[in-house]
Amino acid sequence: MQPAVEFRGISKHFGAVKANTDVSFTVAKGAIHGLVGENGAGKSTLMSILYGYYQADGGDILLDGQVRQIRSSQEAIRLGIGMVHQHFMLVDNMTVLDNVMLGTEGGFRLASHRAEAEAKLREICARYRLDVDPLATIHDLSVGVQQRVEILKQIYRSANILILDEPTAVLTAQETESLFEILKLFKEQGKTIILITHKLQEIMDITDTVTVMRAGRVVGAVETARTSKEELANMMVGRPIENNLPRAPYSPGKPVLEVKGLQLKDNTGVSLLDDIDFTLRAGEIVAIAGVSGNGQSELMEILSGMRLPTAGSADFEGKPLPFKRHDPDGLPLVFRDLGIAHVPEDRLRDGVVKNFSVMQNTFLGYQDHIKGRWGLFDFKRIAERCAGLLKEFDVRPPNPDLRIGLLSGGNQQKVVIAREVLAKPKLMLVGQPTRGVDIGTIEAIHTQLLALRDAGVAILLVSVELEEVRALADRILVMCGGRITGELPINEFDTTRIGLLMGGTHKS
Amino acid sequence: MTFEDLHLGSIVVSTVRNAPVLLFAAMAGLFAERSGVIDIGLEGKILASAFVSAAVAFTTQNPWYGILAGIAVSVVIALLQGAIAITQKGNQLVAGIAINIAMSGLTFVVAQYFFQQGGRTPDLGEARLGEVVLPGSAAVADVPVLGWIWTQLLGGHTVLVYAAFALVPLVHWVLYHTRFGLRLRACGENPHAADAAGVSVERTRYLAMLIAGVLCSFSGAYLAIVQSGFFLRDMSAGAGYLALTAMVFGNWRPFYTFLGCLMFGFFGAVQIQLEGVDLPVVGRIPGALIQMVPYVVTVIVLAGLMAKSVAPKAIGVPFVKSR
Amino acid sequence: ADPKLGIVYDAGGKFDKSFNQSAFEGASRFKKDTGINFIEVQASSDTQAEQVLRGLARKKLDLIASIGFAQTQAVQKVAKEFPNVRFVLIDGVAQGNNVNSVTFKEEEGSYLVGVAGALASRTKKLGFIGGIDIPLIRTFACGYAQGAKSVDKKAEIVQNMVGTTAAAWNDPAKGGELARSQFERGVDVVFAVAGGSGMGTLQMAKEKGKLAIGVDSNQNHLYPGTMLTSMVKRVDNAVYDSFMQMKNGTWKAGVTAKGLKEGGVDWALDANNRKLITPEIEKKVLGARKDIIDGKIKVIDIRTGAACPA
Amino acid sequence: MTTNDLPRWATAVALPLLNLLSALLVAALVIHLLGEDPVESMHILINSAVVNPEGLSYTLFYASTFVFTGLAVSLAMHAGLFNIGAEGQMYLGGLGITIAMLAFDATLPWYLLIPAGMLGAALFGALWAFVPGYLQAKRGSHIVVTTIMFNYIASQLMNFVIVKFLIPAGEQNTASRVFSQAAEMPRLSDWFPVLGDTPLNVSFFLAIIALVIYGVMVSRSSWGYKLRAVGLNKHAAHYAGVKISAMIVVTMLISGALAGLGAVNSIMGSTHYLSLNFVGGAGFIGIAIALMGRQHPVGIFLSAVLFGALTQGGFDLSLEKPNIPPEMVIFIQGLIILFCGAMEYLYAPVLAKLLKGKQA
Ligand SMILES: Nc1ncnc2c1ncn2[C@@H]1O[C@H](COP(=O)(O)OP(=O)(O)OP(=O)(O)O)[C@@H](O)[C@H]1O
Ligand SMILES: Nc1ncnc2c1ncn2[C@@H]1O[C@H](COP(=O)(O)OP(=O)(O)OP(=O)(O)O)[C@@H](O)[C@H]1O
Ligand SMILES: [Mg+2]
Ligand SMILES: [Mg+2]
Repeated sequence: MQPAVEFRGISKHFGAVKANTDVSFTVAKGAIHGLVGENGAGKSTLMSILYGYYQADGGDILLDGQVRQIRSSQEAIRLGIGMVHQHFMLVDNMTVLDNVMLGTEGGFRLASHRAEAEAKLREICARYRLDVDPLATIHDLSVGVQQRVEILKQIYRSANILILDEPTAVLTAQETESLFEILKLFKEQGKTIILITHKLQEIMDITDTVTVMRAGRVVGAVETARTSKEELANMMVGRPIENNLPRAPYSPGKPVLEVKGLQLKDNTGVSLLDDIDFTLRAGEIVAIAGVSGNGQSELMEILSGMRLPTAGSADFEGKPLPFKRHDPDGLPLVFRDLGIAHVPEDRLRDGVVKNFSVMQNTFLGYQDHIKGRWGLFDFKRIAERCAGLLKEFDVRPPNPDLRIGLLSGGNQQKVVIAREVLAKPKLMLVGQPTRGVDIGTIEAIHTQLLALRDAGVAILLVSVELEEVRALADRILVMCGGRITGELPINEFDTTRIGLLMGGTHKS
Repeated sequence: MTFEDLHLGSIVVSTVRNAPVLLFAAMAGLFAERSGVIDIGLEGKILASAFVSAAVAFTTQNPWYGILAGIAVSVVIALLQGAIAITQKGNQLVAGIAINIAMSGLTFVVAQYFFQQGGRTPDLGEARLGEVVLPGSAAVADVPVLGWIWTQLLGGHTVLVYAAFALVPLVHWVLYHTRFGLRLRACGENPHAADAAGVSVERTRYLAMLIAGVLCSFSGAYLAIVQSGFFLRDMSAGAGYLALTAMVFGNWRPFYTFLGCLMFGFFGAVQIQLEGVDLPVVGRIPGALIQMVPYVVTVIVLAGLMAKSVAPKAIGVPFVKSR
Repeated sequence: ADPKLGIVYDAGGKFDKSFNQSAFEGASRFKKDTGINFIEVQASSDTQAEQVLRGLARKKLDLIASIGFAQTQAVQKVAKEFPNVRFVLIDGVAQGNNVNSVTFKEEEGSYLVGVAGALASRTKKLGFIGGIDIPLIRTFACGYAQGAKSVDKKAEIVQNMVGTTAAAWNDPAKGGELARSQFERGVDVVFAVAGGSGMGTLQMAKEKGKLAIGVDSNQNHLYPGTMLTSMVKRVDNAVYDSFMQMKNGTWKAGVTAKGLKEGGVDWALDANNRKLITPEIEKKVLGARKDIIDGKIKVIDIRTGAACPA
Repeated sequence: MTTNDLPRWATAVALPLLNLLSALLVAALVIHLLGEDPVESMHILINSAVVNPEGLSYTLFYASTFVFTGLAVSLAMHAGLFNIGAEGQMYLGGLGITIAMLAFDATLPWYLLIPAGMLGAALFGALWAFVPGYLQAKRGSHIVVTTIMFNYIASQLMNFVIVKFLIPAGEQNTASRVFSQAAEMPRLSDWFPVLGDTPLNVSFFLAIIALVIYGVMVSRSSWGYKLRAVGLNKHAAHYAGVKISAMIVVTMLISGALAGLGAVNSIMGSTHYLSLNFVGGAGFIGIAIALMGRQHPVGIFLSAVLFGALTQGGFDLSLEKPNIPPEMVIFIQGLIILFCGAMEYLYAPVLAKLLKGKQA
């Protein structure tokens, strides 16, 4: 049978960077094909070429055996290619329906086609068991639902080849599962799927074949059934990945953070956090598990001073955290000076200033600590410190003057973590530290966090990845609906039980 | 003169008559900015079209040729702005300001060169647009209230006034109920999403600029051919900036923008009537201070009522394809 | 030898439809009559005024005409530096024994058109539209009001200013709009002292069939039939005379205030408004004119600090 | 448009020069159409703006004001605030000077009087920027709109104040009285007679000092770092502990003070009195300068000098060439902003191709 897609010797460079070098492989019709590789390996670039964003410097793309010139996304769409981007391509202030219709409106007057489109959309939702309200506005929807809208768009356009670039990075286990159900339905209909992910378990679970890329080249193409996670990881990184990182025995010290009756209501009076109580000790990692959107983000924001609670308090080293009355403006600095470091969940929004250089981002939040003579920045010292940091945390490329926006997500994350670690905090708040990060980097980040713990720092970790929770936590708190629904030590780790707690089954 | 002498009717009519200059320009700005292109160059386009339409109307003695020529020039400028913003990916604010400054100088230079009247065109005389007399005006003219409504409020304007008011629902319809409007809004909010959905961001934005050029030209034509009957240097006198203000004030939505324009017109008219009037309590306010009224009111309304205006998210950012 | 002459306009420029333009016309007439050329420059700011005056003085000009009160300080300063160059300052008073300051009694001319306006008005509501609210413009307004009230004590003056920036002199749309608003409030004669903005006023009067009064130069020809008259302020004559005196060697420094008597201001009666000026109006205006010249009527000049009596 | 492929000298020198030349070329074309000799005209322009020492001195005099308004706009821009109100702020700054002078110029010696005037200018400029800043910070009122409104209000207020209170009795000129000699900024021509009798004064050095302080504060101080963080990413700035509201208000205060200080050069350095509309568009030119100078101190300085040169050279041009009205200069200004500011990369592809061709 003809392969659905064939890449023949694709090359692409950006300036001096060779993003793709002589990439060739085929994707069989009706298959789910995995694409894996480190951050910056060239996966997204290759897919962008397939979707018409970039033109390859050399090589051909064949669809159903025919060489095709794909010069724009419009042409790709016409050829039946659909792409779900890692950063959602949705217009925030429009409804689901309008987003789906955009580009395939059907005619000049929307009114005459809207009803039709809505009916079709509802029919699709029913058929694929996608629970989405066509008339909801995007910014009111959770990421998981937004993801579904992206899928809906592709089904609506009856794409035959579906590219998914790290679709599961922001999804919970359940959401991932339901996404995979849909993909399987797709496959049954004979559609072809290319799936990029950093989670090898997902590759094992769902793909038929998998291609591994490294530094712009294809380094392996195998049938999933004939390989293993370890082998894939080895191919990707060029060395085996350690699953069980060494850690000191659990011996928590004195309490660092005591949260007492913390509450948060939004300005319409809806309760976001309710009666949160817990204690965090020196030298332990407490992980908060839960479906995202259940109050974890808000909790982290409050504890880092970015947001004010409506009631309750938190003691840091025995003294209450100085929450202000009305306005959290400036409060994060006060908390940071107390010794609370924070790796924010949304690194691009909160954690870095994209248009600052890497170097300037290495002291975001600590800008008042690096004054030299005259109270001005001592750039020589900063540069030295930065060079050391880039080396120690293996940031690639180790160029301090690059705009950080040009770094891959994983490397941006390394910079943020390095910055917060080097501040020598007493308490570290870490939100989703490895979202969208490749396995090699995950290993590095986990190693850093464990070293911090072993050095006696208290760490509060929020993660939707149970794998990550299992790998790092000493104790697990589960949150649901703004409440803590359960607590268990790591040796009682039990996916089913945690899943139940995450679903709201109360403390047992 | 006393407070009771304020002529409400006259204020309303004056508001209606003054609105088109701002209205056309504000609607033009709306198209440009909802597509993601900042249009601070409204002023320059108004001025250029005012000059060209007056010059051509005078030369041909036909206002319609004037209007057509005004459209052509305004469109050329808008497309130049588009080329800078969309193709060149240059700074849109700079482009707009440059156009305003260049047009302020060029219109004078050219007008002076051709007409030798100090940057003024000769009087248009008969080459102005006539006022529409509604049927039956003569019959109802003397009926109280109704006569006023029929002959002064509704009738007695040029077609451009009706066009300006009809434009508001039309723009609303285009923006929210057509394919083009949907794409336009998407390009202004998240061009990457539009692009990924197969919409050509460039084409949409160029089209928006084209429409902006056409609409803006009416503002200039109204100023020159209807209101004044000639072109005079810098005669736009800040109308472009006020239109922009009305648009920001109206949160980039047609109807609220319309209200913003009317607000300027209304308080402008009130201010005219207040000058030299003995007000209760405060007495007679000096003219210069009375002139502040529309501006002070705008600030108060902005601060008090309509806090937080939300611009289209992608406004002013050149669209560069990448994921 | 022929004298070397220069003229410096202020920010309004020589086409301001107001005193700069009038000065330009006077100088041009002089050139036509004598064949003697003159240098002309526009100074857009007070700093530039000083710069250009000094520049011209260095070129050893014999006489420099500075138009507009904004050049007062500059003239005073540069005149001191160049005692051999002579200056004539229009609309302002500068010290120096090589300076001739020419001011106008705008209030007197305005008084006359006020009389004419009040007589021609049926509603006895008169309009005044000024460019910017400054003493010079207020002087026009006050003289106008005094004249109108002298005809009818109950005559009402509705007064509006176009704006507060330089744009106020170039906003005919606003000038027209103000006139329209005044007409709607019952005004039927309007006096426009607003440069280019006044063009909108005169035109609106024509459109609405109301009467308008022009200013500075004789504007009667613009809209015959609705132009009641014009308050002419003979800046052109002042410049012309000054140049001529220079040529004839009769130029003298000093301060001249040119009123009706000196031919500095007047009302305009010509073929264009002949029909509108009834014999009664003509008689009354000429009577008032004579009384002012004879000193029987004293028109108050508010610039002296006096309050406007009308 | 990528400039990655171009060497630094090309983007920093060659491109701006090409753009400047293009703007002048278009201007030359128009001058030719007006029936004047473009080459001669350009010669006059350049000669009178930079070659002739007196002209250069005027150029730098105008530039001194433009530096201040340019800095005012630039600083606010770093915080993501588009301050269109420099015009009004400078106008009010003039009032600040005037009040200080009317109060003290008979009693204080020059070394106290000049700082007093500067203080007044900064204070009043800051005051006028405070309300828009405060409304933006606390109420989210769009600063573009409020500053435009405040320009109008400033001109009305100043019209009122000057006419009502400041014109000396019996005077025609819409200006305050002339201040005492003690209030005059020392002129550079006192030390360098070659500059001729020009108003270039120590404000020029103040402008340079302001540029240096601005450059150091913005790029080397933690305050400047926070300022830019607010402008680039408010969320990250909040995360970094910046008090955003306070930052906005303070930035606008400083911005307004800088604009206000622009009045020092115009009033205490040249006219020595406050007159109606003395700002004459310097605030708006400040916007163009900030944009063209990329908010970089060197860029601001060069743009300010360029605009100063155009003001001065254009003035002489219209003086010598009767067919070229002063408005021509305004047109050329617009062209330069268009080519150098908005279409900066117009020639980048061509240049890149040329350079590549050479290498290959
Ligand atoms: N627009 C661009 N301009 C310049 N270089 C680019 C661009 N896009 C990608 N690159 C380069 O190409 C390389 C491959 O990037 P790509 O996005 O394809 O990696 P990836 O495999 O998708 O990484 P990740 O797993 O982080 O998503 C990167 O290292 C980067 O340096
Ligand atoms: N304009 C650009 N110039 C140079 N490199 C770029 C550019 N845009 C993206 N890149 C490169 O593309 C790669 C991927 O960038 P992208 O922004 O997609 O991050 P990402 O790896 O997908 O992030 P995440 O961690 O969320 O997966 C990075 O290696 C980055 O260096
Ligand atoms: Mg990628
Ligand atoms: Mg990625």
